[in-house]
Amino acid sequence: MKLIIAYIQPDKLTAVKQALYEKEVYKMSVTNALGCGQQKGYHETYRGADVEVNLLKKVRIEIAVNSKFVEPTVEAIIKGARSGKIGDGKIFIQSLDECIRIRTGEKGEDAIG
Amino acid sequence: MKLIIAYIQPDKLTAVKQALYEKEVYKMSVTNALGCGQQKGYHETYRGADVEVNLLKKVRIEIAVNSKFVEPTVEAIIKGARSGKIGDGKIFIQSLDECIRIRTGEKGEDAIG
Amino acid sequence: MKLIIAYIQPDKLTAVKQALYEKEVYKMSVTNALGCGQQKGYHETYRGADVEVNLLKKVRIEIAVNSKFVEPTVEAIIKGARSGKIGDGKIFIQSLDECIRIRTGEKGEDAIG
Amino acid sequence: MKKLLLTLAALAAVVCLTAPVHAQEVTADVIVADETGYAIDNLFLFIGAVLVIFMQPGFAMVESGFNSAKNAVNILFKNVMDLCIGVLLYFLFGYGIMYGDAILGGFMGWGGMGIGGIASDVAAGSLTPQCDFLFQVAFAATAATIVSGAVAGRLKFSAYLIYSAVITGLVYPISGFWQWGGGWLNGMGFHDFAGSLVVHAVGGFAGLAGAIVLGPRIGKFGADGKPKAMPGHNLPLAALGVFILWVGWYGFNPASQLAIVGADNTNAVMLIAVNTTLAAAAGGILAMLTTWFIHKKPDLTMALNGILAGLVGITANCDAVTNVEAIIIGVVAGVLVTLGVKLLDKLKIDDPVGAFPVHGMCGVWGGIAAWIFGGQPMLAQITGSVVIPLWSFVTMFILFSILKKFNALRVSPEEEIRGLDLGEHGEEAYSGFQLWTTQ
Amino acid sequence: MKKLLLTLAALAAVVCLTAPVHAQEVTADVIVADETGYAIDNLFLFIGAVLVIFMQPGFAMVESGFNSAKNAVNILFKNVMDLCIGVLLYFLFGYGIMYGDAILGGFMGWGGMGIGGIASDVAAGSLTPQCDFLFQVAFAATAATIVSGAVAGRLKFSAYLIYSAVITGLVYPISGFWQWGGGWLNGMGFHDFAGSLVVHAVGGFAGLAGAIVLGPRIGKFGADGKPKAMPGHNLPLAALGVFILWVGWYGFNPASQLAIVGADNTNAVMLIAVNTTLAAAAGGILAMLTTWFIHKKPDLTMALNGILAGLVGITANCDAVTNVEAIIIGVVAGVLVTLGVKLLDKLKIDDPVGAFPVHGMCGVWGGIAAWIFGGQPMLAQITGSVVIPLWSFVTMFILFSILKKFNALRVSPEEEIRGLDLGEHGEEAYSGFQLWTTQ
Amino acid sequence: MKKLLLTLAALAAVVCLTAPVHAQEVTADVIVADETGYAIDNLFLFIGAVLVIFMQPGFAMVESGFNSAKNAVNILFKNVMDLCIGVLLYFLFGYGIMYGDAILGGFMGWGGMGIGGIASDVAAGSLTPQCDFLFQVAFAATAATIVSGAVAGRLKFSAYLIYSAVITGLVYPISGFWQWGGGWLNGMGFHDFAGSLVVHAVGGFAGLAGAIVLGPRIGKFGADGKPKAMPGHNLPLAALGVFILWVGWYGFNPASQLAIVGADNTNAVMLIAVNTTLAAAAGGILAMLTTWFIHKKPDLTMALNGILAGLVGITANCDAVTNVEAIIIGVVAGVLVTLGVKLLDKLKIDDPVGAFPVHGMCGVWGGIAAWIFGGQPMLAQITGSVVIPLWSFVTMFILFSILKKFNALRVSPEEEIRGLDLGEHGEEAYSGFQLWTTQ
Ligand SMILES: Nc1ncnc2c1ncn2[C@@H]1O[C@H](COP(=O)(O)OP(=O)(O)O)[C@@H](O)[C@H]1O
Ligand SMILES: Nc1ncnc2c1ncn2[C@@H]1O[C@H](COP(=O)(O)OP(=O)(O)O)[C@@H](O)[C@H]1O
Ligand SMILES: Nc1ncnc2c1ncn2[C@@H]1O[C@H](COP(=O)(O)OP(=O)(O)O)[C@@H](O)[C@H]1O
Repeated sequence: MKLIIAYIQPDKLTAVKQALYEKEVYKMSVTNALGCGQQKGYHETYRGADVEVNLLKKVRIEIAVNSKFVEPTVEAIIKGARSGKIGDGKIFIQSLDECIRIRTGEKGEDAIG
Repeated sequence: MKLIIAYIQPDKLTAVKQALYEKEVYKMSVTNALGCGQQKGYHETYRGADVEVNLLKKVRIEIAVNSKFVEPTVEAIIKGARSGKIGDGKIFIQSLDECIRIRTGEKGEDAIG
Repeated sequence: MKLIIAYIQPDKLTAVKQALYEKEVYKMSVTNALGCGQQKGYHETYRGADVEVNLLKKVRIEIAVNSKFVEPTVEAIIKGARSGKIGDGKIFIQSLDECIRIRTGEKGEDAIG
Repeated sequence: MKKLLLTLAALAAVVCLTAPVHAQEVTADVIVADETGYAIDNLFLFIGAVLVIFMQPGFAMVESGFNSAKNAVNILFKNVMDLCIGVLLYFLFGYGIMYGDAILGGFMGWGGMGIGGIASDVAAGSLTPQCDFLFQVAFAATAATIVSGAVAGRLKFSAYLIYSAVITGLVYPISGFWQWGGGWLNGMGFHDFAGSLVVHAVGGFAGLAGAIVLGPRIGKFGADGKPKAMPGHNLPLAALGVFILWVGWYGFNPASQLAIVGADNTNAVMLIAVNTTLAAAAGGILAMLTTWFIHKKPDLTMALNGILAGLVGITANCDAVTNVEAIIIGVVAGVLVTLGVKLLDKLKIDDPVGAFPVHGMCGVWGGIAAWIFGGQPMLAQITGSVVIPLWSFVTMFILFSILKKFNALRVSPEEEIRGLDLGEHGEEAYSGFQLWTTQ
Repeated sequence: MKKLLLTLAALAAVVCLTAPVHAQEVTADVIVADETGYAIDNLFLFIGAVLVIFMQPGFAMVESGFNSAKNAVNILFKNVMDLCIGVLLYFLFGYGIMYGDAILGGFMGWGGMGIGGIASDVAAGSLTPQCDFLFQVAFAATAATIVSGAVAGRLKFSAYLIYSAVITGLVYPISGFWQWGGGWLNGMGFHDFAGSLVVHAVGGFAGLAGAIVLGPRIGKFGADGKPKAMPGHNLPLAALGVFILWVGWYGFNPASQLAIVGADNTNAVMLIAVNTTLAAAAGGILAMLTTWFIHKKPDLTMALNGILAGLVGITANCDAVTNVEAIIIGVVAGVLVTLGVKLLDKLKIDDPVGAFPVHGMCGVWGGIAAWIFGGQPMLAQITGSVVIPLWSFVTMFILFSILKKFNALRVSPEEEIRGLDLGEHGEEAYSGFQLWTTQ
Repeated sequence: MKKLLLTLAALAAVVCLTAPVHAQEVTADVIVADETGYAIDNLFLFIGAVLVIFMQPGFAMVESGFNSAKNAVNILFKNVMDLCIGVLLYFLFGYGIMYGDAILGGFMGWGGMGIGGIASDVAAGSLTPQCDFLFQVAFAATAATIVSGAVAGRLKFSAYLIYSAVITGLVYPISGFWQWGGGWLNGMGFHDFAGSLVVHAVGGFAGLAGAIVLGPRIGKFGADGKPKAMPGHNLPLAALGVFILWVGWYGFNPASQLAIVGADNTNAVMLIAVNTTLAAAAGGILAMLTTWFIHKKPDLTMALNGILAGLVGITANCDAVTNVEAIIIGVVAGVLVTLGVKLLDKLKIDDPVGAFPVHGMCGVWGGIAAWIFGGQPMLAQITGSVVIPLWSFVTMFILFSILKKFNALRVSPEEEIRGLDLGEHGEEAYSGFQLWTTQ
């Protein structure tokens, strides 16, 4: 089992969800995040003074999947999130030791989906 | 050492905290999250138009524990969070390579508690 | 590759970012979190009634790094975040199996920076 | 577009068949005696009415600001609807009951439905019935809206609609008749200038009844019985609300002189306005100091309550006291409200916005102060300050108990925890904002 | 400091060279006929003007509250600027067009730039030109500001500035001249007391034109054509806005009597005020009930729209109907607005705040109701209720289409998704708050 | 309940022992000369006072909206308290100093504590002392509340209470006496119609003194000395505040005519109202354009400041200029305020809401404009426009420096970073909302 973490542009979330659904990945958790990456941030002015925004708004998606789903999940995320511009984001994959469904107590691969 | 991630219903947080305290797990970190799972979401209307809410409000708990605490922690979470209804949530367990207490520089099992 | 998670005091974020920049760690993701730890929380009053605040505001930083960067990153975080007072926070280190840059599809160590 | 016009036509047809149940004619063939004075005094009351109606958003902002975000839509909606329902019910029944001729042995009045039953001359100090109604309905809506704060976070929306109809259509007008309609309290010599009792205590004690029958919100009192704070979600809104109420009070009190033409009236109006200002200021300062002293930190929400307390306290007697006495009345009200909040916590009664300490307790204080400082007859003041609150408390206790009996009073615990906004209205107050779903 | 003073001096120099293009003299050497009545009536209109200007924040709060947080700065800014631009443009051209002597065969009026062109006597019922201007400019700004809600979330800021200038400087004054300036509609006997048509329908239909030319916001209609809800981000603000509008309407309608001295005027003003109140209340209740019935849950935003609908509906006829008829007019308006919102959804027109159902449809309803209940001539009422909306719709459709042609109308899809606040102003409405960036 | 009554009784007892320090009698046995005119003029001033008091929430909303969420409770509380304290201190000392007989060689006045010292006739244009006080205290509170914005985010709450007492009880009344109390500036022929200098510049320069003595907020200026933006947390509130201030200004300026009866007065009031409107609009537009030009994006907060700048600029001279001149004055003010904000950034003075550019600089501009356009004597205008700001700046600089000396001025850096709301009040403005704790 793997835990996939993806940081994407906020406005791509709908597209990513759509792409995941097509690959039959229905479960995920989403949080707001601020990201600092190659996309250097930008300068704004507020009342004539400078605002340096270098933490940009991103969305963090966390998906636990069975091993055979890793490939399609990653593909789906890329498909939904890629625009080719800096700031598209990253995907991180970690191994997951155990997964438990609170409602039933099921464990492991059965619990994930 | 393990890192336990749990997604639970927001209104169960107090009960989960209570159950963890009873098992002498005092440390945790909590974030807001939106979840998409078996609980399919619901439809609302706003001014007569449809709102499809399929990202539901969840709470994400992250707890780093020593190996011997994994069992009790999971039990406590289940005890506090289970209602038997769809949407109760999931627990994910990952291995944790290292833990450092910033204040003292302590490392490993000593730093966790 | 490693995934470093750090919980720090919110007002230390700027200092930590600064310290990381000095070590040439430019990429990171930040979320708001509530933390429960040794710092026991505090009591406030609102309209004469008690408010027990035991989930304190923290900032969660997530940084994916190549193995040789683990040491400097941890040092930088400690340098920026340590005040010596309870509540300074924790650093957790996990192994990271894979990292993918969405924009280019690059993988592994190349994708991280 | 066609469909729209069809709908329009259909509706118009239905409407035309509905015969007016009650017709008013604005006859102007009276000989003009003092048209100028008439214009001024009616204008004055009109301005007063507008200011009192402006108090409605004041209450709405205070009450929603002092409660949690998950119930904000519900409270706002209740505040909007008690005004709408209040206007119609007071038009249909309330006004006739409050200002009609005595019936049922002087228990209440009756002057017919609508506004037509009462006539007016053209002279300074004389009000057109329409203007009089406008001013009075604004007061009725004030009494009604006080309660929504005390029962916030758990009362069903439909129960509140029923409550609103009963208080503005029946309960408020009846005790109002006793005093302002020329009933027995007025006969006794009871003096309640602008309604510390008639308006505020009626609302405050109705709120107390509601809070008691409902019981506290889940989580308000710990397992050990200790009160837990459930902080308001938007204090800027609450502060705005209090400022608006302060401003609106310049309609509430000064315009209750009912005329400004004539040096006596002019002078009285201005004295009243200044006394109102002084009491508000004193109430705010004292509530701040009292809380600061007890809890070591100055608490904005208590200071805001203190201002309102001062305003309620001066309402019954603002025409009869000196400036310095007004300050003293405000000082007492500011202390009183702070102690009142603590008292309710002791008694395990959950009144989320302090509606009872502010409007109930300080309303009574206003009536008593009219005796102490205002030189009004002791017996009458005490009678009025006991009977009116009692009337409101008892009738509302019965109403809420009946609703409880039929399980129509309180939302389910699940809904309460999730918030009434989603449960009752399927709507969030702050869509898109990230709220801590639990703390 | 020195630099500052230099700048100041430089500016002053520039300014002094600019000769006043149009001078007003407030001559007071007229023989005082009825100074008291003059004072009262002007005071009355002044108060009315202030209340109508107070409607501006009402609109701003409703419109920003009913839209998403990412566009809040943009909507607020538009609301602020349509007032500022409206004041100047109406001063320069609008007032002269609307209240000058007929030119172009009665198509419009012209009385010169600024206020100077129109004189006044000192007598009850006579207004100083300055006071008259103040009252009229407040109305012009109201018509203008209605549109910002309908085009929210996608219209460019600069396009809105152009629109504001055109409507307050040209379009509104021309149709205003037809009716209130003594033009042909007035000659026909068309009765629009305070502007259901002249003000609200002009705004509402201009909004409709804007919404149609712009097309819906991204995401408003699903791939299947089903309307999707895009919930407002701050309903407390929206509710506050509606309360403020209700209060402001006491300037809009009663002060449109234009005088309060004289028993007839006094009585009329008060009848108008009560009718306004009753219609608002009835509109709110009916919109709530209708939505409750259709969607099984009472919806705050529709109830708020219902209140506004009742207010708009009564505006044309509030002087000519009885209290009970006012209630009926409100009832119809409350139902109408609910159906109107659904109608737009059916027609795939995206009007985020319901500006067209409220101001457009109920504006027309107000004109028709003046015939049905107010006993005004049918032909004139129907003509006015068709021609004025048409005038506004067509001219504004053309304006928006031209802007579209030049690609100056709508922001880019990227900017729309990210929000106009960052795109157009580089500013966030709620800096520091965590917003769900997507839902 | 028993406990409550006991408390009540005890308090009442205490209160009864407190003899009124100062008694007022509202004697009405003067022969009624012109009761109608008396009523109208007092009503007019009363309305003016209510509108000016309504400016308080305007300031509170602007200032809290323009600052960060973590300090919102603190700013609101300061705004609430400067009104409460201002009312009492101005009652006790300020009014007597400002409108009493000259003492100390004309340095200040003294008419006794409270309101009693000044009598009135019953006639048009004559005000009851109570009404006069109400109007004046509203102005005093305005001067006081301006400062809270300039010192936001770092000034201790207790220091602010002290400041409030000193300015409303002493500093403002003294310079006020020089001009409006009949002192030497008035004698010189200095013309400051409604208080560009007497009120706004006093507040603005006091704010400047505070900002200088306090030093900038942590993080306002980077290591390189470059100013960093610290964006306001709630621009809808700020916009609402500015709209409210605009509305309140219709009390501030027109009512400063002090009478409306008499054609001259009526005409003057209306001219003033229109001039006020035009200057506000022009200020808003110009500030928008200037910022747009300099920073390439239209900035809402600067446009809002521009409106206020126009309003402040026209305040001294609104009775003496034509409509077109009013526009020019607004235009200059709108540019001035934009440059002023940049100037402060250059000088490394941190004034979070632009209180000095708006009220200080444009206040001075108003005084100068009364010479340039209003035909007032140059020498007197320059003297007044220099002396009053200086008086306020110097006295307040001393006061803030003394507080600093005793370490009673500024909160600790830790508290500043965490926010004054938690540090000083243990209360959050937006409990339950998730705020980015750092950016
Ligand atoms: N090494 C990293 N550790 C943690 N988060 C990262 C890392 N690299 C990128 N991110 C996240 O991904 C987002 C996009 O990365 P960025 O470098 O801007 O885009 P791109 O990969 O297209 O060059 C960042 O804003 C940040 O949230
Ligand atoms: N595979 C997964 N990856 C990430 N988050 C998940 C996953 N499965 C469930 N979750 C989280 O757990 C929550 C509850 O899951 P759900 O399937 O609705 O409940 P249940 O497990 O009781 O059927 C989801 O809303 C989501 O936040
Ligand atoms: N075992 C843990 N699991 C998850 N989060 C933790 C753990 N220990 C600490 N934290 C996070 O770190 C923060 C600081 O920890 P705390 O114990 O208060 O400080 P210190 O390490 O200085 O004693 C906590 O508020 C919490 O967010």
